[in-house]
Amino acid sequence: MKEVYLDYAATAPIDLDVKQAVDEANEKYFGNASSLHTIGQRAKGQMEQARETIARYINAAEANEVYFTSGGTESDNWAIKGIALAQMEKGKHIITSAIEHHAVLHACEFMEKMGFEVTYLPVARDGSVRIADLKAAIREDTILITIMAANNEIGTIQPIKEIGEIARKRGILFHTDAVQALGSMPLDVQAMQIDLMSISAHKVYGPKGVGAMYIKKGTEIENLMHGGAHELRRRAGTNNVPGIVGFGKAVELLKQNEAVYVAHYTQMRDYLRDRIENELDEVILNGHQEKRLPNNLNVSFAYVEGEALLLSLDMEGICVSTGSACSSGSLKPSHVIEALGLDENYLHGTVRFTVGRQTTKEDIDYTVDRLKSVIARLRSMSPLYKDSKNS
Amino acid sequence: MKEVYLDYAATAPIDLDVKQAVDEANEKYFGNASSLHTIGQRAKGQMEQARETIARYINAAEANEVYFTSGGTESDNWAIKGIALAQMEKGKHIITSAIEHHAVLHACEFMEKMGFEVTYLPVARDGSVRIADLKAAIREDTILITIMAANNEIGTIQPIKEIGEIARKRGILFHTDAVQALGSMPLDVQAMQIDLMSISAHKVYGPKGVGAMYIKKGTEIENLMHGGAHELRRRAGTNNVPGIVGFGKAVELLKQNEAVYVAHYTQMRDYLRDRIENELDEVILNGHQEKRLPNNLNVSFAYVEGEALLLSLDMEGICVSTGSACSSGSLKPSHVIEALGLDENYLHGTVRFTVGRQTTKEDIDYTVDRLKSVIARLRSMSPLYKDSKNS
Amino acid sequence: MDYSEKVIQHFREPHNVGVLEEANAFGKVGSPACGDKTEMYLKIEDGIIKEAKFMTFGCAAAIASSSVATDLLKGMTIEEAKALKNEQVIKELGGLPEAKIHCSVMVEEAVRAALEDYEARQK
Amino acid sequence: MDYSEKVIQHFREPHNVGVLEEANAFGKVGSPACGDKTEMYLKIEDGIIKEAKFMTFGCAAAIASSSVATDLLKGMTIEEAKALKNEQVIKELGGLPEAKIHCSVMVEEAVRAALEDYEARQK
Ligand SMILES: Cc1ncc(COP(=O)(O)O)c(C=O)c1O
Ligand SMILES: Cc1ncc(COP(=O)(O)O)c(C=O)c1O
Repeated sequence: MKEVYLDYAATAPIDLDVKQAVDEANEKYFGNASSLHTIGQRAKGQMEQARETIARYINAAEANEVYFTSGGTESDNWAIKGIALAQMEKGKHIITSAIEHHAVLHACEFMEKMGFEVTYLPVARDGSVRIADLKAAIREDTILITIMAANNEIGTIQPIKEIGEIARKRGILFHTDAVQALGSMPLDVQAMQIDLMSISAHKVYGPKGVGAMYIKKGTEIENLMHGGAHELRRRAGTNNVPGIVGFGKAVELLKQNEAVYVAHYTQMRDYLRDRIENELDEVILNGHQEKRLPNNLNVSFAYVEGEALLLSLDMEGICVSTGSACSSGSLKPSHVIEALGLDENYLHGTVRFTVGRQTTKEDIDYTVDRLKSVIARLRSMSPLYKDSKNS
Repeated sequence: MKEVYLDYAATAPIDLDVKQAVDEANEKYFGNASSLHTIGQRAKGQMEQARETIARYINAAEANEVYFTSGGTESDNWAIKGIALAQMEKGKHIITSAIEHHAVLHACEFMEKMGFEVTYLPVARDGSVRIADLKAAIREDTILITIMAANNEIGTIQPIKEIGEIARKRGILFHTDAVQALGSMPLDVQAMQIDLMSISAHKVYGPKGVGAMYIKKGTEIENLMHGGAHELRRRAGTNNVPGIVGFGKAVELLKQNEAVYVAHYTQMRDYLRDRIENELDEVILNGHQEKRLPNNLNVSFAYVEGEALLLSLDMEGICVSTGSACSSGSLKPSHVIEALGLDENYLHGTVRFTVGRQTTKEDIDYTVDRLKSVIARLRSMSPLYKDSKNS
Repeated sequence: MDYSEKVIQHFREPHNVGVLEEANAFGKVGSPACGDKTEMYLKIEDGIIKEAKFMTFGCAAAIASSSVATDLLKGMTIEEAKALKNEQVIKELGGLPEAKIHCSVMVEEAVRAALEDYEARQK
Repeated sequence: MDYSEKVIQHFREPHNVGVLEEANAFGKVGSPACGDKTEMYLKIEDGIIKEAKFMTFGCAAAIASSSVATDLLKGMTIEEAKALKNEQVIKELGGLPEAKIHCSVMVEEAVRAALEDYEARQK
């Protein structure tokens, strides 16, 4: 059966050049980067090159501002817990948004249990954080603002440059979860006045199990991983050098080809959007329609349930996600969809399509064709649809 | 130049069969194991097979008692912080040993900052924890005993079965750091009455950046990684499925060939030990001479400094470590060596040789030959050696 | 989702979908806000369920449960139908994931609502 | 270790190793317990250092620093030798890692101890 993967935001397959770099590292640079001998130092050299590549790509002032982690979740946890614990003398208030990834939200909730206070900013119907809300939420004891660069479900890009400016002016640290943004929009930690930024390799066709955090020089932060003296004593654990090398390669590819990738994502996504808008009725496009990730299309289909839709598409070989890929398995709409204030008939029928480098126009055509019959079938058994037609 | 790697305890190169399994997973099982669609569920299936393999190997009662992490350091941090936070109503006292890995020690020190009390048990000259010391240290408010299965520097195996029995009897949770023990000695979490156990793939010829923790069913533990609902809601973060599959394969190889591996390690290690003992004078073998890891030889050479020795051997293509591979770069003897109470002339001249699957008799012969001239050269410029000969 | 083959089959090709115009028993449970809603249509003659149909908005488990329940209902006496429990639906489906048990409960409730409707009409 | 080529060279083949029997200035610093110890032997004639040798127990940086320092000392006046600072040794070595600066300090101190020994002998 034909297989169409439209869930690139959940995870992307490893790029072949990246895979080759990982393979080479496994063979030639298998040493422990903390070892003083040649085999260790060779591994370290490769790791430092990857650090340099990533630092330049995000315009860090120094390579040593990039710390490798095991992924976006670890980076988010580290940023929030590490800053909270290191800065608690100054205050115990954190500002975030209602539509952050669970890695941010649940880390914030954990800090609430530890005696911190957290403000969860609401969002506009298009998913944007309002600057006025942010300004109003800032208090004397606010130590951290953590707002994602772009949302993983609905694709909305937040005004992080403005947020960074406000935070810096008020002497508050600013963390942004850029896990979904990386590779799809420009990220410049200096211009955007970002103090901490989370990224993850597997979302940019790199290996799984590797991420990084940018930490502006001079930022005091408690460790999340205590142990050996790795990563300038800030993140313990034997370095995953092959993974790190792969992450470096993935970012190098972004540096070289990002415009091409983004143009392709946009073209595919827009084609999918246009066909859905033209050929299906009673659909809503979620998220901001201009300030959004180029690869993301989030659609609510009235009168049908998302998981049924997902499984029906899956039976046709089409892989998408509903709600959040990370919190699926629960019946409730995701916290992101809930925050948008959708009409109840649309609330549970949300599907996220995310296109990628391998997506073709044929994939989209196939998807829309099947989507139409799947929606028709599910609506034909939906009492909500029937009632809407009768009234 | 000839290269002889004798630092397998720092990290091992990935096994070729493991690499193939990882490659296959990258190709066929790249999906996000949390995704509901077929590509996600396929990845999940592979992950669950790996979990099953590992669970059986350590004799867990259920596969779901094995949780995947990013490595030994994360597992250790999780065990200590997670248990401390979840069990603090019962008490705030933790018992560990003076020669644990830094991942355990520094996590314990962090918990001290958070208001917990930690007892660091001393060790005998052979590196063993004394059961009497442990018993004497147990208090009403002791909630956790964390003692490593085998030491990474000196190879000494701890009496974990006895410790597990004592802990269970007293209603105290028992965590063991088995990162070095895995693949070199039998581990049976039920027979040893272990509640939590840390392991790491890269020490057993698996991929880097993957580890696991065994958590006995019903054990209350706070999360270290908050976020998505992965790993039964206990460890957030997109699963590193290819890495996990590789870990599973590495453990499968252990299951099949462990006896062969161990016999080879022992033979190589004993041959190295015998030649050093016979052909070099003023050397001390550290650690317990019977209850020790089969692949580890830790030697102190009088009158010479370990780093100079390491670099000199490295110039001959021989890779070893001094002190702890993870804390190298500092001049002080490692905390492990310090805890042994060595004579000062030996204190700084410690080298750890760890043999592996690729080690040959020729490697050992080459190593001993070079070692002899390196030691002679360094001693010839050492004022300590001169004084010892003059007195 | 860890759905059984049977659930997938019934989800893929559910039996008895639709509005039963000649129904003399009708029950509905759930709401769009909850994320699932079922309507149950029964035609009862001489104390026997002759025909059963459903309309369901919900996940695969909800649809499959409705399909299986309507199959089971056909030919049952009112007393038997009253005694229909969600466990029987689950068994017939070859099991349901923990998180989906409530879908079978919804269907059980819809059947009960339809039978109550029938009894109310008889008075 | 991020050692410079020069450090590695001097470590591999250090200059001026050994005990200088005819030394008239001797200094020693460090101890086995500290992990490094240096002995400095100088032969001074007419206020000029004619010969310099060392014995060092320590890491590569300590040995290389000793080697370079003894090279530098040869031909120096006592005043020049007194003014010899570890920074000069580091510069000559093409740099030292942060954590290894203290090794060059130890060598500076050993030189100073030797010069003090020389002056004490002159009294
Ligand atoms: C916005 C966002 N933040 C954080 C994460 C977590 O990253 P990872 O799965 O690499 O831990 C994800 C992806 O799952 C994400 O989309
Ligand atoms: C005994 C022991 N515990 C923990 C660790 C940490 O494991 P990892 O490097 O995989 O984080 C190591 C290895 O470095 C070890 O030898």
